[in-house]
Amino acid sequence: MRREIPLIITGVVGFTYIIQFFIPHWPFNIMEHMLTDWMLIIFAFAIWLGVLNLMKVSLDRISKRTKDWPYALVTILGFLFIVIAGFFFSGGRRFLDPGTPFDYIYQFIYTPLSATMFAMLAFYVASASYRAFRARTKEATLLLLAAFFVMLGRVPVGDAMTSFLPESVRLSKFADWIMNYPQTAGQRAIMIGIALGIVSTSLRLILGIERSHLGSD
Amino acid sequence: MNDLIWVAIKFMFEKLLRIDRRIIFLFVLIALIVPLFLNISQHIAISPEVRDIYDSLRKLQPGSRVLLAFDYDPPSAPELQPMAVAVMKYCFKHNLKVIIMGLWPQGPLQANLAIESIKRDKEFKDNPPIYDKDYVNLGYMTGNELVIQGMGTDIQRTFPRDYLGNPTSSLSVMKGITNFSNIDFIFNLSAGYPGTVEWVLFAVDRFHAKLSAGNTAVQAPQVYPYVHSGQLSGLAGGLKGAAELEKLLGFYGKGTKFMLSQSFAHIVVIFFIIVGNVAYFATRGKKKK
Amino acid sequence: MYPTKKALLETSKFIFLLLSFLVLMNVSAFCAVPEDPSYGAPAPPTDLVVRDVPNDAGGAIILHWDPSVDDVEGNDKFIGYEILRSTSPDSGFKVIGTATAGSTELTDNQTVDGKKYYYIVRSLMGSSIAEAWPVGPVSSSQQWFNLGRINSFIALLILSTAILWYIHRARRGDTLFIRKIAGLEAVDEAVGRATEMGKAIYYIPGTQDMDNVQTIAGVTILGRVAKLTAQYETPLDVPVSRSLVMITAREIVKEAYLNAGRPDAYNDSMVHYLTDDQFGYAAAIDGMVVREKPATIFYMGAFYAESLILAETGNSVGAIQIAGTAMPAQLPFFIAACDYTLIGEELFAASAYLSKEPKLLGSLKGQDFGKLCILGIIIIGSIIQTFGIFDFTSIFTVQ
Amino acid sequence: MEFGFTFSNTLAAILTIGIISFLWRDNPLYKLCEALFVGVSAGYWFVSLYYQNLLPQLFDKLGLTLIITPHADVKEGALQVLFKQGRFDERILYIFAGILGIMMLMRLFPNLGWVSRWPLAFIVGTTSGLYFTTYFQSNAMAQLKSTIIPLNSINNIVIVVGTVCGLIYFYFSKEHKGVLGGAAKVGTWFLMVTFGASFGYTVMSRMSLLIGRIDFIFSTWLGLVK
Repeated sequence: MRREIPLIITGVVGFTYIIQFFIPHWPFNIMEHMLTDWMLIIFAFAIWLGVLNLMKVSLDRISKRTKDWPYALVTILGFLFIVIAGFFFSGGRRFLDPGTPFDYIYQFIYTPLSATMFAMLAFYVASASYRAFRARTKEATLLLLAAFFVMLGRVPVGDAMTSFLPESVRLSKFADWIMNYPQTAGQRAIMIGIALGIVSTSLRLILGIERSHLGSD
Repeated sequence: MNDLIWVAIKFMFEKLLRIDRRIIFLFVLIALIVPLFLNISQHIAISPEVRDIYDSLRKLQPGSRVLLAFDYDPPSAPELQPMAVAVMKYCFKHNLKVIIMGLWPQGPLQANLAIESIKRDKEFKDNPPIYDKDYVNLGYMTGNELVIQGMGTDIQRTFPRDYLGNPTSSLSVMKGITNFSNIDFIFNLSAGYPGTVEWVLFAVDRFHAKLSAGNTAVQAPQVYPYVHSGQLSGLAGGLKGAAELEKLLGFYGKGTKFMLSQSFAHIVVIFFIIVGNVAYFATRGKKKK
Repeated sequence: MYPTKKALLETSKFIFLLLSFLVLMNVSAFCAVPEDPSYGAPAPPTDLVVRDVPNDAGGAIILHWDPSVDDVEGNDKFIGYEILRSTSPDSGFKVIGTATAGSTELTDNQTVDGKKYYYIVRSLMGSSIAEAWPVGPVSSSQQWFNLGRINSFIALLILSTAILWYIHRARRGDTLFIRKIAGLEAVDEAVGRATEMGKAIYYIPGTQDMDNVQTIAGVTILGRVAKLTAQYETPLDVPVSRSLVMITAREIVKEAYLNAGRPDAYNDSMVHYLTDDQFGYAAAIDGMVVREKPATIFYMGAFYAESLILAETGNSVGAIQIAGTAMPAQLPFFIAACDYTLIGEELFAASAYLSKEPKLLGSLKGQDFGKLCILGIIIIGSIIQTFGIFDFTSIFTVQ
Repeated sequence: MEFGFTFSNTLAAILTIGIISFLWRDNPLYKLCEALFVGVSAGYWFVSLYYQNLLPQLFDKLGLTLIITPHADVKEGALQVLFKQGRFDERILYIFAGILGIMMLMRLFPNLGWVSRWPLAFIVGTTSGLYFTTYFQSNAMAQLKSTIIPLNSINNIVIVVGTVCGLIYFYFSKEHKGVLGGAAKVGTWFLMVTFGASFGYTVMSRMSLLIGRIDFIFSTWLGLVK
């Protein structure tokens, strides 16, 4: 029973979605909406699990006084800080309005941290280019060449370097061509392949052929 | 003697290959900071995909309704914010009504930042955009692509209230708008999921809306097949796309300003790729010998 | 000073315009007869066609008209169209929507199924209007099948049948050939190396939730890796960014250790949650990698921008890295910074190849059948299009 | 957003520099920023998901919000409709979503853990059903359609040949030998050009992001660049 009921749920819900795609008639049209809302609700519950786990891991670190335990305390305090500000001092559901404490934390703590994390990628890109991008094989050489032309073609410098050529064959035009033709073709092969892969995985899940995600009894 | 030179070169390159990556980081940092203080004008070539956006915008009559979908958060703002500002300025200047919404919770906040900056702009000081006359902000809605699907049937039911809590039906900009068939143009600013792909799949493929998009450069390559198939009419990719839009629409801003740093950065990366490969082949060639 | 000839001409032209405008306003108020377009009332739109929106859940009627002759580019006075609706052909028309100049279509989705409606579309130019005759009656209804999607329906039916048939064959014991996948051959070797070095293996199942098929494929491959680590007694660490993934991954690792006969070696802390946030997650793993220097790192699943941070840091501590993702934007980094990379669909093929499970092998063969069909269609279709025999592409229109 | 050397901007700048300092090496400031980031981001999503998801989708629809506090913005939920007007409102079905959500939390009790498979199964079913059709339609059918083009120009031939050969690379049923091997080889070339182009675009994107942070430090915070 512990496995059968989940399999039935997956099958019924999956089929409902497929049916509504082809049959627009009531009641399938409203079921899709409702089931999607339900999924979002379950997701919202699931974050509790994650948060509780994070708290448990951090508290463990503190109680066992492992190396760097004070940082675990910072994590907990940071969490409590924004949660308390969000729930009790930011006007309830208008919590994202400009001027609330939640918005302040968002703008001056969360944003710089997350944006800088993202921006760090610029350094890693440069370093990866240097250390990992080698023309070892014909394929790698092609990857490098394409990257080279696109990178130069997408900044004004590329055109300045090829300014002796007629306008229509300058680097920026060549980069545009790579994007529009060979790149589009390769991208398309990937997209079609992925789409077929998704169809077959979904089919297996819905029919209960694939059940590894449910684990064992 | 010859061998000695080889050994020396090999030693040098091997040293170079094991170069501390912090030196690379430093080069990148310098390449980005220095140009901010320089003032060199660059010629920006216009790509056909960006011209498509411009052509679509130019065809719109005054009073047309433009939907701006803000599907990004602050980390992607450097690329997308300049596009948002340029398109909004064009709309306000040509009296196009702007409807703002977001599938990312932070999107409508970015829209507010863009409007704030437009209000500070000299060009709009005398004639600042007015809420509910020139634009409305419907805010964020959960549900990802299902929000788009809902809008295809009824926008006002999908967004019952605007960002400020006013009923959508009471807004003058929203008058007569039921679904995408009353929207003349959609411009989607996207940094991932949900974003341009979902807008294409739902708004264009299912409801035949007219859609252009501004994307982060990371996402742009995946979207090109849709431009080519005609599902998407126009695409601006990354900072270059932003600079092109600024040039075509006639509002120079951060997109153009940052292009110089961008150029320097690309040159640094290309330089490192070349050096890395030269060093790699030099040391490998020696090994073979 | 007296007026020049030109000024006189301009003034008289203005007065003439004003007069004719006033006259036309009066005339158009009584009957909407199209008049000289440059001066007065606009021409009405023509050939209004109204019908139920096909293939929908009802509640909507679509209107289509030919634009007014005044609706041309450059005519700034032409504002657009107003759409009026009534339940009677003679009276009670109310404006239900507007459309800007240049548009020829509007969907009225405020209808009650089965009720009869009449529509009028009128042009607006300056302050004058011109109406076309009412058209109707028409009513909306909901349909039992979306005929616009019959092509997808048939294609999906064929594809699904092929997949199921191959799965059936695989279960019956038929050998189904699958070519070697380079990245996968390296899995055993990578686990072996970690064992020799006495260091840990990290397994990163991506940053997306269990609703992502790539995550599911990633977690399937984790089962195989966990089986190997159980046999070799190599420490395994699986940091995850979603609670659901944590639950699933724990189940799978536990089962693998059980099957390998080492349930004692398993404990829940092998799979642990860090944070839902993409970069918070990347930063935390970064720290772990730098501090603990694992021997082998697997990245299997759906990744976004964090891919590069992870792969580069892993590379810098000299770990063997094997990646697999179907995220096109992240593939270049994995290809560049990892030792082996499963490209796109190879990730899905990998779980089949590793487990040799009939269901996975069968569906891979089914997908291959789909690819073969698509290849054939593209080649034949392109030839047909080249010689312009007929519009072959119309068969594949999506709605 | 503020301009200039204010407290808030200084705070943001310190956090920015703290993260960047990791480039030099792992250090206490970075660890502090990292730990803070993990906590704050978990909290950010926790609060956001409650207000933007749980509250409007579940509590408002059922009417639980009104039971706890009277709220002007919230209309009657399904419970009020049921008990006050005695009418069945389909939103009452959302109670199942709540139950599934709570079942998810049963994971916290080891011997009730199996209960959480129900909501998990629900989520897997929903996404499988949704993806099964949408992906096929838009990424297989629509792309197939736009690849069927007359072979009357170099560009069109590039598109068709590239797509066909790329697909052959992803064909797993035959060893890549002979003509098939040749085509698969050409396919990998196209894929590599695609990845190279992707890489170029990504470099562009990442650099732009860093420019954004540097601009924050030098223009917004320090006011050195106009």
